[in-house]
Amino acid sequence: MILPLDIILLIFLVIAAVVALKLRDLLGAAMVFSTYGFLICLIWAEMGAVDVAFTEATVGAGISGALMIATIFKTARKSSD
Amino acid sequence: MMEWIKTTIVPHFNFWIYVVIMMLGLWAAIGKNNLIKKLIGLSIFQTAILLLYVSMGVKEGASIPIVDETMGEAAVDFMAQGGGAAGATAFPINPDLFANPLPHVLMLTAIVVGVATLGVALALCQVIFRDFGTLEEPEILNQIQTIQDDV
Amino acid sequence: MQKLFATIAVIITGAILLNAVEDFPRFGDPHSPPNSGVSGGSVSSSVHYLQNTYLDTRVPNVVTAVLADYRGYDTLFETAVILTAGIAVFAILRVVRRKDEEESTGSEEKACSGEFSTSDSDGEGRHRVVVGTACRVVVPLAQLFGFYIIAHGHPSPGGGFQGGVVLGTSFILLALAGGLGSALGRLREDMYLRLACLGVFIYAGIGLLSLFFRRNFLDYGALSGLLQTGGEEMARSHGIFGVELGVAMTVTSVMFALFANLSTRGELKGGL
Amino acid sequence: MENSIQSYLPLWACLSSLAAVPLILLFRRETFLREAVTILAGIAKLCFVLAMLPIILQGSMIELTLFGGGSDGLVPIAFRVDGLGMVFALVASILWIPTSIYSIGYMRGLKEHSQTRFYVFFAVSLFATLGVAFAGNLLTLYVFYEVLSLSTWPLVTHHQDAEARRGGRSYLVHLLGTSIAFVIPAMIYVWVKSGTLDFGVQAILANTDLSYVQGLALLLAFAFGFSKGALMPLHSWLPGAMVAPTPVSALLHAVAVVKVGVFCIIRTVLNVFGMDLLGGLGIHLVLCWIAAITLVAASLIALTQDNLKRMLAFSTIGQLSYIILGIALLTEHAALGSILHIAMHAFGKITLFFCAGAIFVATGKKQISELNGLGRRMPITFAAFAIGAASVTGLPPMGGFLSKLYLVWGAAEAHQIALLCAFLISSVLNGAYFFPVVYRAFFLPEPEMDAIHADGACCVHGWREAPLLCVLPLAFTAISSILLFFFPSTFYDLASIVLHGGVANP
Amino acid sequence: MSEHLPVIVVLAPLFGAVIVGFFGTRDRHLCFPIALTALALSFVCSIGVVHHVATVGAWDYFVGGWESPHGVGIQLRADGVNSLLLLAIAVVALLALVYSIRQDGEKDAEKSPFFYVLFLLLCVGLFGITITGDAFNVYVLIEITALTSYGLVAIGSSRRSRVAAFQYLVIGTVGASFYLIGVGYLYLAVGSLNMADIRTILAANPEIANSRIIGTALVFILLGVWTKMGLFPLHGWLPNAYSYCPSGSANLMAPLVTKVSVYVMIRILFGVFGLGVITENPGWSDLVVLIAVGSIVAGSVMALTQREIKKMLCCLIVAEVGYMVGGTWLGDAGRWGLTGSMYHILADAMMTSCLFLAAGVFAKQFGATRLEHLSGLFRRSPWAAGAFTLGGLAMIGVPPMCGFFSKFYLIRGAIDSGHWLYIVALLGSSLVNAILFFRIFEIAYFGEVPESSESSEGGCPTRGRHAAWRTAPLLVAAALTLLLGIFNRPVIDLIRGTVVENIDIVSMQE
Repeated sequence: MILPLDIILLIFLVIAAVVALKLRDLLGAAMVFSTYGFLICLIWAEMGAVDVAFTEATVGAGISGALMIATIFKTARKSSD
Repeated sequence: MMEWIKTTIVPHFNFWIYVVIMMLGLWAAIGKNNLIKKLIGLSIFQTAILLLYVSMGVKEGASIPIVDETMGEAAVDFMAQGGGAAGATAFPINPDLFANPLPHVLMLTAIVVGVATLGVALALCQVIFRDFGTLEEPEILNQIQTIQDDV
Repeated sequence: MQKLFATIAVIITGAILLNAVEDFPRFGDPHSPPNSGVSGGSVSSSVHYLQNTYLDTRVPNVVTAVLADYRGYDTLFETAVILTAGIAVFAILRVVRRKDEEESTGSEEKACSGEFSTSDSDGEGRHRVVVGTACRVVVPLAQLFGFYIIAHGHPSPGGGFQGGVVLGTSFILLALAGGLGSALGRLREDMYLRLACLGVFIYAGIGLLSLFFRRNFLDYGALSGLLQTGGEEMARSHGIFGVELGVAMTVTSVMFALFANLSTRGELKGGL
Repeated sequence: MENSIQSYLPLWACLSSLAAVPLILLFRRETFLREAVTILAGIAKLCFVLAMLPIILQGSMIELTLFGGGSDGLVPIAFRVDGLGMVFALVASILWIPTSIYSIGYMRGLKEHSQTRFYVFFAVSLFATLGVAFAGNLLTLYVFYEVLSLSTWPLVTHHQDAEARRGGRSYLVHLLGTSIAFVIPAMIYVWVKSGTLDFGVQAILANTDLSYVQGLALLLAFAFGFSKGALMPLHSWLPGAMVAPTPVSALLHAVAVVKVGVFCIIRTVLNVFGMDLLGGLGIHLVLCWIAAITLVAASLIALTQDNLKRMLAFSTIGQLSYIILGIALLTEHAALGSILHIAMHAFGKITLFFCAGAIFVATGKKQISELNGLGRRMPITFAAFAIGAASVTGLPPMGGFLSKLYLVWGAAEAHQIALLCAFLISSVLNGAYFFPVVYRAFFLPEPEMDAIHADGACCVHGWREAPLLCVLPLAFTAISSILLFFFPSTFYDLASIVLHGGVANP
Repeated sequence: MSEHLPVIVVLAPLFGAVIVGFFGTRDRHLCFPIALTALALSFVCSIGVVHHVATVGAWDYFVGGWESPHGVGIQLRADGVNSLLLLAIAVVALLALVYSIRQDGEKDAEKSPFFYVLFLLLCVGLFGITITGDAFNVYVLIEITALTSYGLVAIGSSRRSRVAAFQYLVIGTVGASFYLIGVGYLYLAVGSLNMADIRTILAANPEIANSRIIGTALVFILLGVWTKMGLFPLHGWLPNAYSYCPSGSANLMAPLVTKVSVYVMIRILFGVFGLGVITENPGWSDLVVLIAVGSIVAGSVMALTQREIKKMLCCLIVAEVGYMVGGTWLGDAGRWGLTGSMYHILADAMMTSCLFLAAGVFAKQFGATRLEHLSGLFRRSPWAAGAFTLGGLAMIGVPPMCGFFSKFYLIRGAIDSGHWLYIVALLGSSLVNAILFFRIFEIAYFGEVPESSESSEGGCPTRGRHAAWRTAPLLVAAALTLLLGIFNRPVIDLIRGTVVENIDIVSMQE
C-alpha cells in the first residue's frame, strides 16, 4: 500500500467515473469506462490485491469495454443525457 | 474543520471515496434515461463495492497474499520429521506481512458476477433496440403505453 | 422526476453509509476485525488461511487456494453464474436460423478454418493485412499466455478466471481481425456452448468424486488414493488445478459467446 | 360426566356425506343412482349419529383428536360430542333424509339444471354442518363454519341469474366478511387470553380476568361474527338467500346454516364464556336486548311481506333470536327452552318451507295473495302448513309449545318482564302472520280459473297436490312436529345433559 | 451417500443443467427427461433432509470437509424451516417443469434446451440460498437466481417482457449489491462470513453488536432482500416482470423467488443478528410492520384495479410479502408471528403455484388472460376451474386451506405484540381477496360462454396434445394446497421446533 499513489489514483477514479457518466457520446463513455477499469485495476495492484487486479485488467478494462462497444455499434451512439 | 478532516476523512479516505463512487453509480443507475448509461452506472456502482471490500483487507506494509515458499517448506519439513501438526506453530507465518486474501477471493467472484450481469444487460439492450428502435427509457415507456400488447 | 427521486435516494443511502464510516477501523490497520478477527468467535479465517494454506494445499498463492478449495463451493456457483450468463444471452439474443442454413455456413466455415482468413465470411472482403498479420503474431501468444496463467495460478497471480478471460479475448481478437467467421471456424457455436457446460461439469464432477470416498463434497484430499499423490496436500493441489481448468473452459467459451452474440446482434454473421 | 370415550364415530358421521360426493359425481348421468346415493348417505349418517346417541344419553362424551399430540399448546382439529352437539346433529341428520327425498321431487318437478352440482354441494354442506356440531374446539368449529358458508354459496346462486348472483354476493359478503373480520380476531384473542381453544367441562374463559369492555367486545364479535345467526343489523343476507331453490331454503335456511349460527352462539355462551362469567360481568343483557329487538322487529317485518318465502325468512330471523335470547338469559329453563327450540323450530319451519316449495312446484305461485282457496286443492300441503305454523307460533299440541313454554318460564325466572313481553308479543305476531295464510287457503274463494286453465297441462280440477316425493316429506315433518310434543324426552334429556351434566328427572 | 443429502439437493439440478446443455442441443427430446430426473432426485433428497431434521435435528454439512476452525470453509445448514422450504421448492419446481413440457419449444425449438438449462440453474440458486449457512454464498446464489430470472423473463414473446426484464435487472442488481454491502459491513465489523460464527461473535461482544457498522449492515441487507422480494416501496418491478414472462417461467419464479428472499431475511435476522434486533428495538419493528402494512394495502389496492389475471396475482404477491415481512417483525414473545411467516412461506408457495399454473392453463388453452375472457370458462374446463377455486380460497384464507392457518398464527402473534393495524390490514386484505376471487368465480362459473370462443377453442392446436401435462400439475398443486392446510400440524410442529428451541442457541459449534 502506497498512500500518495492511492490518493491520486482514487481522485482520478472519481474523475473517470464522472466523465464516463457525463459524456453524451456513448462510444466515448465506453472508452472512458474502460479507462476507469484500468485505473481501478491499478488501485487493486497498489493495494496488494494482485489476483483481483489481474481479473479487473482482463474483465473490467478488456472484456466489459469490448462488449459495451459492440453493443453501441449495434444500437445507438448518442445519449440524451 | 481541519481537525475533523484529519480524524475522520484521512484514516478512512478509501471508504469515503468508495461511498462517493457508489453514489455516482447508483444515481446513474436509477436516474439516467439511456439504458447504456444506466449500465455504466451500475458497473461503477458494483466496482465501488469491490473498493469497499478490498480496502478492508489492506494491511499497512503488507505484501501480496502469496506466502513465502521457503517458510512454508520449512514447516513442511518440520512436520515430515515428526514435528506433527505443530509445524504451523513452529514456523509461524506472520499474517501481518500479507494482505488479507479473503476479500480478494470474494471480489473475484463479484467481478465475474458483474461482467455476467453486464453481458445479459447488454443483450437485453440490443433486443430492446431491435423492438423499439431506441435506448431512451422515456421513449420506450411511451411506446409501451401506446402500442397494443402483442402477446 | 426520476432524477429527483434518484438524487434523494442517493443522498439518503450515502448519508447512511458515511455515518457508519466513522466507526470503521483505520484504513490499513493490520489488526482490524477482518484482518485478525475479534474475540468470541472462531479463529479469524483470513489468519488461518495465511498460516495454513501452504500446509494444507501446497499452494503458495493463498487467493487461489481459498478460491478453489476453502471456498470452492462459492467458486463453483460463480462458474455457474458465468454459464448462466452465456446461456441467458443466447436465449435472449440469439436469432436462430434454419437447420439447413446453419449447416451450409458451418461447412463453409470449416473449409476456411484451416488457414487464417483475411476476409469476412459474409464476403465484404475488407483487407486487413496489417491487422491480420499482427493478429497472427499476437493471438498465439495470447493463447499461450492464457494457458500459462491457468497453469501458473498456484505460485503466482492468476488462475482459471484470468486465464479463461485471456483465452476468450484471443478468440475475440481473432473475430475483430478476421471477422467473426474465422473465429467461429475455430470455436463453433455448439462447441463453445458444450465447452461451457463441460467446464462446470468438470468442476462439479471433481467435487463429486470425493463423495465416493465417503468424504464431503469438494474435499479434494479424498482423491489422494486416486491420483497416487502420497499425501492429501498434493491431492488438494491437483484438485485445485483440475477445478481451475474447468473454470477456464467455461470462462473462455462464455466470454467468446458473449462477444459473438453481442457483436452480431445474435445472428453470428458478419461482425462489427 | 367426565368420562369420555375415544371413538371415530363422529368422524365417520361427518365423512359419510362427504364420501357420497365422488359417487354422486360418478353417477352424474344416472339420475336414479345419484339420488339413491344421496339418500343412502343420509341414512348412513343418521345411523352413525344414532349409534352415538345412547352413549351421550348415558352422560358420557365422545372425543377424537386428529393431528394432535404436539407440544406447546397448538390447536388440533378435534371432535367432541356432547349433548348440545348431539341435539343439533340429530336434528340435521334426521331432516336430511326427508329433504333429500323432497329435493328429488322438487328438482325433477321443475326440471332444474345442474342437479348434480346441487346434490354435491348439498352433501358437502351436511358434512360441514355435522362438523360444526361435533367440533371439539373453537378452531375446528370455525373451520367447518367456513366450509359451510362456501359450500352453500353455489346452492344459493343455483339459478345463476342476476338476482341469484346478487343474493349470493350479499350472502358471501355477510357470512365471509363477518366471520373473517370478527370471529378470527375474537377467536385468536381468546386463545391468547386463555392459551387454549378446547371446549371442556369448564368454559374457556372461566378463569380469566376479562374486563367488562373486553368481554362485551368479544361477545359481540362472536354474536355478530357468526352472522348465520342473523342478529338484526346483519340479517339481510337471509331474505336475499331465498332466491335459492326451496329445498335449499328448507334445509339450509331452516336447519343447517342458520342453526349453525345460533349453535355457534350457544357454544360461545356456554363453552367459551360460561354462564357464570357472563352473568358476573352482566354483559349477557346486551345480547338479550339485541335479540329481543331482532325478534320483535323481524316479526313485524314478516307481517308486511307478500312473498311467502320472504315471510318465512323473516319469521326465521325472529325464531333464531328466540334461541339466542333464551340462551342469553342465562337461566336454566330459558337455556333448556332455547336448546329445545333448535329442534322444535327446525321441524316446524322445514315443514313450512316444504309447503312453500310444494305450492310452487304444483302451481308456480310465490305470493301469499295468490293462495286464495288453494287449500281445498292441496289439503295435505296446507294441513301440514297449518301444523307447522302452529308449532312455530307455539300452540299446543305442537312441539313448539314446549320450547316456548320453557323460554317464557326462563324469562320469568330471570325477572326480565320486558323480555318476557317480547316473547309474548312476538308469539302473537307469529300467529298474526301465519294464520292469514291458512285462512286464505282454506276459507277464501278461489280466483277465476282462466289463468290456470291457460297453463294447459297441469290444469285438472280437484286435487292437485305436488308430486308424491314432495308431499311425503312434508307430511312426515308435520307429523313429527306433533309427535315431538308428546315424546320430547330424547331432546329434553340431551338438553338437560348440557345444563346439568346428567339426565335430569323432571 | 445418504450423509451428503444436503449438498446433493443443490447439485442434482446443477448437473442436470450442464447435462441438458451438453446433450440437449443435439437431441432436444432428452431435455425434459434429464431435467425431470434431476429435479426428482432433488425432491427425494429433500424428503430425506426433512426426515433427518424431523427425527434427528438440525443438520450441518461442511463443504470440502473444512469443519474446523469454524468459518474457514462453507457450511450448509438444514433445520426445521429450510428443509421444508427445500421440499416446497422441489415440489413447485417439479410441477412447473411438468407444466412447461415442450411448450416453449414449439415456437423457438432451438432455444428450448436453454430454457431447461436456465430453469434448472434457477432451481440451483433457490435450493442453494435456502440451505447455505454462509452470508457471502447467499450473494453468489442470489445472483444465479437473478441472472436466470432475467433470462427467463426476457424470453417472453411480448415486447414488454424485455423492458420488464431490463428494469428487473437494474433493480435486482442494485438490490443484490445492497445485500453485498451489508455483508461487507458485517465482515468489516466481525471478520467472519459464517452465519453461525457471526451470531456467536455478536452475542459475545455487545459493543460490536450495538455499533453503527452493524446497524448499517442490517439496514442494507434488509434493503437488499426487500428489493428482491418486492416489498412495498420497492415493488415496482415485480408485477411487470412476472406477468410478461412466459407462463412456464412464471410458474417457477412467482411462487418461489420472492419466498426465498423472505426466507433469507428470516435467516439473516435470526441466524445472524439474533431476534433481539426485533424485540429490543420496538420502534424499528413498528416501522417495519408499518411498511409491511403498506405493502399489504398497496398490493390489495393494486390488485383490485387490475383486469389481467396474471397481473392481479402478481399484485397479490406484493400483499403476501407484506404478510410475511410483517409477521417476522412482530416480535411477540411466543414467536407466533415468526411461525406464521414461515408457514406462510410454504403455504404461499403452494397456493401461488396453484394459481399461476391455473392462469397458465387458462391462457394457453382458452387464450383467457383478462377477467372478461373468463366468462363461462369454468364450465368448459371444470378441473382447472376447481383447482383455481381451491387456490383462490386458500388465498382468501378459508379453512381448511393452508392460507387460513398461516393467518391464524400471524394474527396470534400480532395480538400478542399489540400490532392492531397489522391485524386490520390482514383481515382487510383477506376481504379484498374474497372480493377479487369471488368476482372471478362469478364471471367464470355463471358468465355466458361467448359464441366466438367456441370456434377458437376448436382451432387451438395445443389443446389436445399437452392439455393433460398442463392440467395434471395444476391438480397436484391444488391438492397440496388443501393437504398442507389439513395436515398443518406436523409442519407447524417442525417449524416451532426450530423457531422456539434453536433460535436462542447462540453457538452452533462444538
